[in-house]
Amino acid sequence: MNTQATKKSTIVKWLFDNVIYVFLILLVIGIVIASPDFLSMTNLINILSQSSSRIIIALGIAGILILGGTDLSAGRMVGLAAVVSASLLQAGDYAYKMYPNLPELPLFVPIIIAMLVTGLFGTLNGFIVSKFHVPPFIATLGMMIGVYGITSIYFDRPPYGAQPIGGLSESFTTFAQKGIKLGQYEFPYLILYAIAFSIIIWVLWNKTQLGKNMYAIGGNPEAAKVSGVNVAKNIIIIYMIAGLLYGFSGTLEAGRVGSATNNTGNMYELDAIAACVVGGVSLSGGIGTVPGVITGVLIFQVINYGLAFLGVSPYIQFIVKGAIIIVAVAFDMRKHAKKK
Amino acid sequence: MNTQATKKSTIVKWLFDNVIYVFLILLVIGIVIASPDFLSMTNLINILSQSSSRIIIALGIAGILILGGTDLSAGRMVGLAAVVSASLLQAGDYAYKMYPNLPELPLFVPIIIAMLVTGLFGTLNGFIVSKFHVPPFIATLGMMIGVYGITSIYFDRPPYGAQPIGGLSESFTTFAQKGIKLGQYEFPYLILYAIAFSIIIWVLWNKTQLGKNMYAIGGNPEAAKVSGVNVAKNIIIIYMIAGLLYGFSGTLEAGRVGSATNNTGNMYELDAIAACVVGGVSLSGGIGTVPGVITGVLIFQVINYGLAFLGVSPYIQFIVKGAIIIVAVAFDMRKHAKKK
Amino acid sequence: TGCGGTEKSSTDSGKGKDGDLPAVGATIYKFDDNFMSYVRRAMETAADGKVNLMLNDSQNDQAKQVEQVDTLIAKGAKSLAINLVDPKAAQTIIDKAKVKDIPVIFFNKEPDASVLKGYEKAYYVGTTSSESGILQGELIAKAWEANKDTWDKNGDGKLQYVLLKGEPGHPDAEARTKFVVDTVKEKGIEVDELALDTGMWDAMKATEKMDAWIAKYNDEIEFVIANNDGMALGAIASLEKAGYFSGDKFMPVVGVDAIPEALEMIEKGKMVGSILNDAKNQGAATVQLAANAANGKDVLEGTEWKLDDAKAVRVPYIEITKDNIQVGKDAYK
Amino acid sequence: MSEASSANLLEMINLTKRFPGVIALNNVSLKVKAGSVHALMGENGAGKSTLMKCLFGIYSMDEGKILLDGKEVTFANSKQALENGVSMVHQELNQVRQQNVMDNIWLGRYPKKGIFIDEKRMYEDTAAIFKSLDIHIDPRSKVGSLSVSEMQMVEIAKAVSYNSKLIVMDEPISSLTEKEVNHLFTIIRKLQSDNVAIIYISHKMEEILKISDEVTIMRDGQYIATKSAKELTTDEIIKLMVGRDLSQRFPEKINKPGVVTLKVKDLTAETEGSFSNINFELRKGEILGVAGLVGSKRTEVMEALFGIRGIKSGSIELNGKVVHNHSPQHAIKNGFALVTEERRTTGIYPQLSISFNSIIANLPQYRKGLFLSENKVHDDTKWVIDSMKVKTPSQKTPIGSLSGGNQQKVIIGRWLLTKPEVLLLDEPTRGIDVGAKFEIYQLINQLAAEGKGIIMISSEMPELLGVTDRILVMSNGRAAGIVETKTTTQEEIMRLAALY
Ligand SMILES: Nc1ncnc2c1ncn2[C@@H]1O[C@H](COP(=O)(O)OP(=O)(O)OP(=O)(O)O)[C@@H](O)[C@H]1O
Ligand SMILES: Nc1ncnc2c1ncn2[C@@H]1O[C@H](COP(=O)(O)OP(=O)(O)OP(=O)(O)O)[C@@H](O)[C@H]1O
Ligand SMILES: OC[C@H]1O[C@@H](O)[C@H](O)[C@@H](O)[C@H]1O
Ligand SMILES: [Mg+2]
Ligand SMILES: [Mg+2]
Repeated sequence: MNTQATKKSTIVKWLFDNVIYVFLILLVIGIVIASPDFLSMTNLINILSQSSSRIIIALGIAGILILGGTDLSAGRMVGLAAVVSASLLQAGDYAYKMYPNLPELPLFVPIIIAMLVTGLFGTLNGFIVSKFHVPPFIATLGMMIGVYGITSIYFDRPPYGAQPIGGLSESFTTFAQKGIKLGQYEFPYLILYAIAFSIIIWVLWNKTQLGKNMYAIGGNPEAAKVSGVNVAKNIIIIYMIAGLLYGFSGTLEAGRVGSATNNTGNMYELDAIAACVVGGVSLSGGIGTVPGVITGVLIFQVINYGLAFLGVSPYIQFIVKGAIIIVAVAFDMRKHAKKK
Repeated sequence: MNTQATKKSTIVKWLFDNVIYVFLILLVIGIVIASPDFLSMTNLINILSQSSSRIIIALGIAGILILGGTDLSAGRMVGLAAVVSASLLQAGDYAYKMYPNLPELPLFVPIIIAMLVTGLFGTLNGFIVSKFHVPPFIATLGMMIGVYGITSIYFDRPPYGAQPIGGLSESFTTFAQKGIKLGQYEFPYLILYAIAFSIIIWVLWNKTQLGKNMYAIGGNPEAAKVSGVNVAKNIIIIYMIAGLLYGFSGTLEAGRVGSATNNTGNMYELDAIAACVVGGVSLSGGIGTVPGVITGVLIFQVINYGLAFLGVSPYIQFIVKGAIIIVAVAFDMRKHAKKK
Repeated sequence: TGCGGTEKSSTDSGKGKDGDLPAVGATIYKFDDNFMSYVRRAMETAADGKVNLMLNDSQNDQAKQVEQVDTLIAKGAKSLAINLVDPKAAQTIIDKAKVKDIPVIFFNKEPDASVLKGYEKAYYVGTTSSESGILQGELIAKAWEANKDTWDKNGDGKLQYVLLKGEPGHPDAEARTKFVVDTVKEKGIEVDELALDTGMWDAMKATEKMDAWIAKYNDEIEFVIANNDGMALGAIASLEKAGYFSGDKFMPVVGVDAIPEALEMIEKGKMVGSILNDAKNQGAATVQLAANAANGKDVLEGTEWKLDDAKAVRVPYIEITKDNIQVGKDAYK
Repeated sequence: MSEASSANLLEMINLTKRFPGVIALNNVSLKVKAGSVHALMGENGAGKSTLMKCLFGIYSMDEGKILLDGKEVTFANSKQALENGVSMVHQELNQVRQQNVMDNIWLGRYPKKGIFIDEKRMYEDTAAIFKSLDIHIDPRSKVGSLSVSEMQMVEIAKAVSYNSKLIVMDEPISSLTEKEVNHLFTIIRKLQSDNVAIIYISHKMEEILKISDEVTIMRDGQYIATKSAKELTTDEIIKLMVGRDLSQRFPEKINKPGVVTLKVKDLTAETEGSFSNINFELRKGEILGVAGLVGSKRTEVMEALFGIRGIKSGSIELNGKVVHNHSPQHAIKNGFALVTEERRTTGIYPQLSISFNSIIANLPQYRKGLFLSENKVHDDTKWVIDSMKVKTPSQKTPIGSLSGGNQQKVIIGRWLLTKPEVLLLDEPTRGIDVGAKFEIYQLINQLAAEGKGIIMISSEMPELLGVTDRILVMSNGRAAGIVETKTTTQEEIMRLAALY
């Protein structure tokens, strides 16, 4: 009897510790009950591929949140990267090219350039936060507004002015829209990119000095400082990495949509931060895991996709979505709130 | 010599402690240098009246920030209040009334109803945060999404569907657009409302038990509990007050433009939070003053108005605005950062 | 009655009673866009009992819309009615539809003609962005010529205007801003731009910009041009505050969309005119074409619409002034 | 010993450090010999921690110079200090609670294998250090789950692990019990034999005299004297610290226990593995001590009495009536007050003023209609500052900028303002200097004399013996016995503490 009781309590404890994964499963079960045909390979692939670029952004933001920071500029950086990469890789025969004389570059060039640009702004964020002690909320809010201005200026130029940048070269759209054929299904490359970045970030957070320092700075910056950690340097690097991730994600967005405007990415940071928090990242820093972040994004995406799939009317969708987010986290909080 | 030196250092210290007020003055001086005719009574009145409803929102959010919370739902609540109050006070002869048979109510009725509605949602925010321990970011994000859904459903209805609710009764527009004639100038009522609310909130924060409790909870929630503060109750009340303020502000917004849509107020919270932070409210709670909040809002409004007045091109406005925000706070931070 | 509307729209787009009708997947680029909400209503009305219209709110995010299209296809939509967020993303939508051989009716935001040509089952219903600018320009020119004596306050023969632009980069905002001024100039009127700033389609922002301009230019402003009625209304609120529209203080204001609120203003003489974006017909035509496509019929079957060379059904913009105000009102009947 | 080793390892010469409104250090000098234990003593706020922070690169000094091994150094940050053979145990625990023990120990200098962290080596090295120091803590456990004393041992182990020439220990034993203190002294002796110098800051006289070779005394930010420990007595140190004679360590007892006020019956905690079946009585005017080893759940009993922790069974009676303290609010209303053990986490509001910190538990008393009476707030704050002898420039000063001891005094003052029937004190004199301690004892006495019941947890045996009337000894969550202070001995208490 005793061992049974402990077994039971171990399971309960496990459930509590992993509420958020359990919640994701319950959510899927709920939708399947409402509409059994939700359970299909197509839907799974759709949800995963829709989550991919969001996961990459969320991983960038998550590192900053773990540091105890935040990043409101993420969405606008995605937009900047989308516009820059799209402008550099329009099909040769497209009529409204931003650079009519630019030859068709190899795919990696615009990706790298976009990543460098946003990596630079990310670094700037980190610099302002760590060197001038501007609270991250304000530093990145300023950046969000400023980057939008910069993107708009780049975007709204001769010869064609403020036109969405379309006509992307085939290499670009293939990169973001195609996939590997597996039987009757096409497994999108997008998912592979998300997996690759997840692994890289996981290793970074868990196996490297940078990762440990990140957790330490977020957990107790004073402790990190007196232990000889170069706090400023580490903060800058984490913001820089986030910038690079936004850059890659921005090119994915351009490729996925087949065009880019200065409005691309607007407000993505809000979804990303929310997904991180739902996935167990603490806004006060020091806590967060890669699987948690991924799960957070998936929960959001299952909600979005599921509600649309069920055909819930858009206004009602908002109400249901708001409620689910709160409920998910309320459940998750029970593990902490268990009265001492 | 010695007393001179101390005098100087006292002034320097004063300047450091009040950087943000100094910054506001420098900002104005800067704009006046660029365009001397900026210095006019009309501009002053314009800026103050544009700041008024924002000050009321910011005071609501500031209380929550001082608690150590946040409120992303503020803007959507403003929208809800705007839509509700506008729908209840359309001119009798307006052709597209939402309630064609509703008689023209006395002004205070729609205001009170709007405030009650948002006060209720504010209370709900506080309840979710304090009783279910959902992080304020998530609780109010869920609320932001949900309230938007509710506003949209209320707004987008027969007989006329999703059209701006206009044709407000004269009592309504007078309330928000008119003012007291003082010589050749009209001193808008709006400013009086902002002053009245500032005084009320100042008294609340500084002279009442609720105010002390608010600072205590934000300063150290654990200690507050041990000090016998009913943490949950106080959190709920502060969120409720914020809701009431949003409600009033929402009616002002409707009255100020003479119409309301479900999109009214969108993203106001971001500006309000930013203004609070610029005005010295700490996002980690426990710190903030009413004059600081007002100054924060004024800084934003002077930037917005000033750049438009100078005729800076819109894209450049974004860049300049982003930069000014960062610089303002970087200066303010120097008082803390002066290496110990 | 409040709930009535809600339930209706949810069953319209859900499975409910329309479950057996052919499914048309539709996206609106942004539900809370004033103008598009009229189009949406018109679509709902037109769809009633004919097709199962699955409506989605793309929330002004093209990536979200692309995802919604995936969902709609997964749900078995027989045709798609797409109000693009970003007109250049049409190819991506077509690529997805093509795989399943699903017809696509784009509406309100026009894809490049070459893209439409690339997929035989793709069509467009809507206006031309530039047209609204041109019509607005013509309206301004006409009104100016008729009232030059009083409106040209400084008597220099030139039209000094301020312009409230929509969201920078928005195709409508860009086109209207460019074509309205070009048209006025083409009509031989000299102009001076005193100020141009973005009000982001938003009445409140427009009010605040206008506050600053009135303070700065005061009587120098001779015309207020707004990219949409929302901002025009915002400008009017600011002007009223500054004493305009009472006594003999007047300012000509024009907008685009001809929303009911603006029609009121035109009637009251506070607005010179607006350009009607014909929501009713855009919505109806879109659904008619989409329904035909879903039923495997010729898209125009049983309709009065015609396709032009670009496979587009054109619903014209209409200039609205006090003289033809009834045309505007009828659009909301 | 050779000449070189008796030479000064560290010389801090004429250091001055100013904070807004305060001169924390005024021309202070300190010379520390290699391989010696050098105690640094002074009242709360004398500037001990500040001096050490200047050395360790946390603060930059305004004037003066620092010689290490005869070479002038100024460390711009802690990293440089660590790299130059100086490490430090900080007064305020500086750990990352979300991370595990070994992550904390190697923070700033993780062992690596290529670009990756060598977790295995980290574990082994930690285990080895712990073994050599005889510390029994799993290197993989989360710091947040350790007890305060365990955290302090980890901090000490970390400082030792740098293999520094000089280790600064700023109140390393404030949370340690007798046994652990002896353990620490063994460690210090061992370090000393490796020619490591130790700067040791503490308020505990007996220990200072036992462990140190030399003692430097500071007062009010100024250097007073450096003497060999052999030449010093407790009384002399006190005299140098306070600037006057302090003939006794404990005030004359003036309280007379009367009728029973608090009756605790069979109290058992809600959480399993905490305390169970606690029975005791407290009289009006009595000071009841609570002794026990770390982890004996003394704190949890107090928290339960005060409504912070749930109870499963048992009852609390006050003056013959059963009271239910479901929350601190109820407890305060019922006449209880609690000075908690962890000042930083549950005591102070660091950014807020002394005034705020003084009155916060007593707000209902200041209400005048809807508002709070400014005058009464001001008077009460003044009372706290004066009666507790809080060293502060003004009522408006944020409490966070006071020295630890002064913060503690404000907290005690806060609870005295609530005029409690029963005052619960959990390690009330931790980190407090002798002078202030005396004042606090006096206050406790006085309160008892006024008829209040007082319960005081303490890990300092002399204090318990010097101040209380009876002592409840706890062992492993149970009450092992109650002894009369007058007749008991240290040995008896130790025996009871180890009973279960
Ligand atoms: N960061 C700071 N800002 C302002 N004043 C400070 C700061 N740190 C210390 N002080 C002031 O400097 C003085 C010395 O403080 P310090 O902490 O060095 O004392 P201490 O001797 O270590 O006392 P304790 O025994 O209580 O730890 C005090 O008056 C304190 O208020
Ligand atoms: N459930 C728990 N999880 C983690 N740590 C705990 C738990 N319960 C107790 N502790 C830690 O163990 C320590 C000892 O418990 P407790 O406070 O009851 O003993 P104590 O004898 O009062 O110790 P002290 O003398 O330090 O006050 C506490 O400081 C606490 O941090
Ligand atoms: O994108 C939003 C804008 O869309 C335009 O078509 C419309 O005319 C504007 O009023 C505004 O709603
Ligand atoms: Mg003219
Ligand atoms: Mg100290």
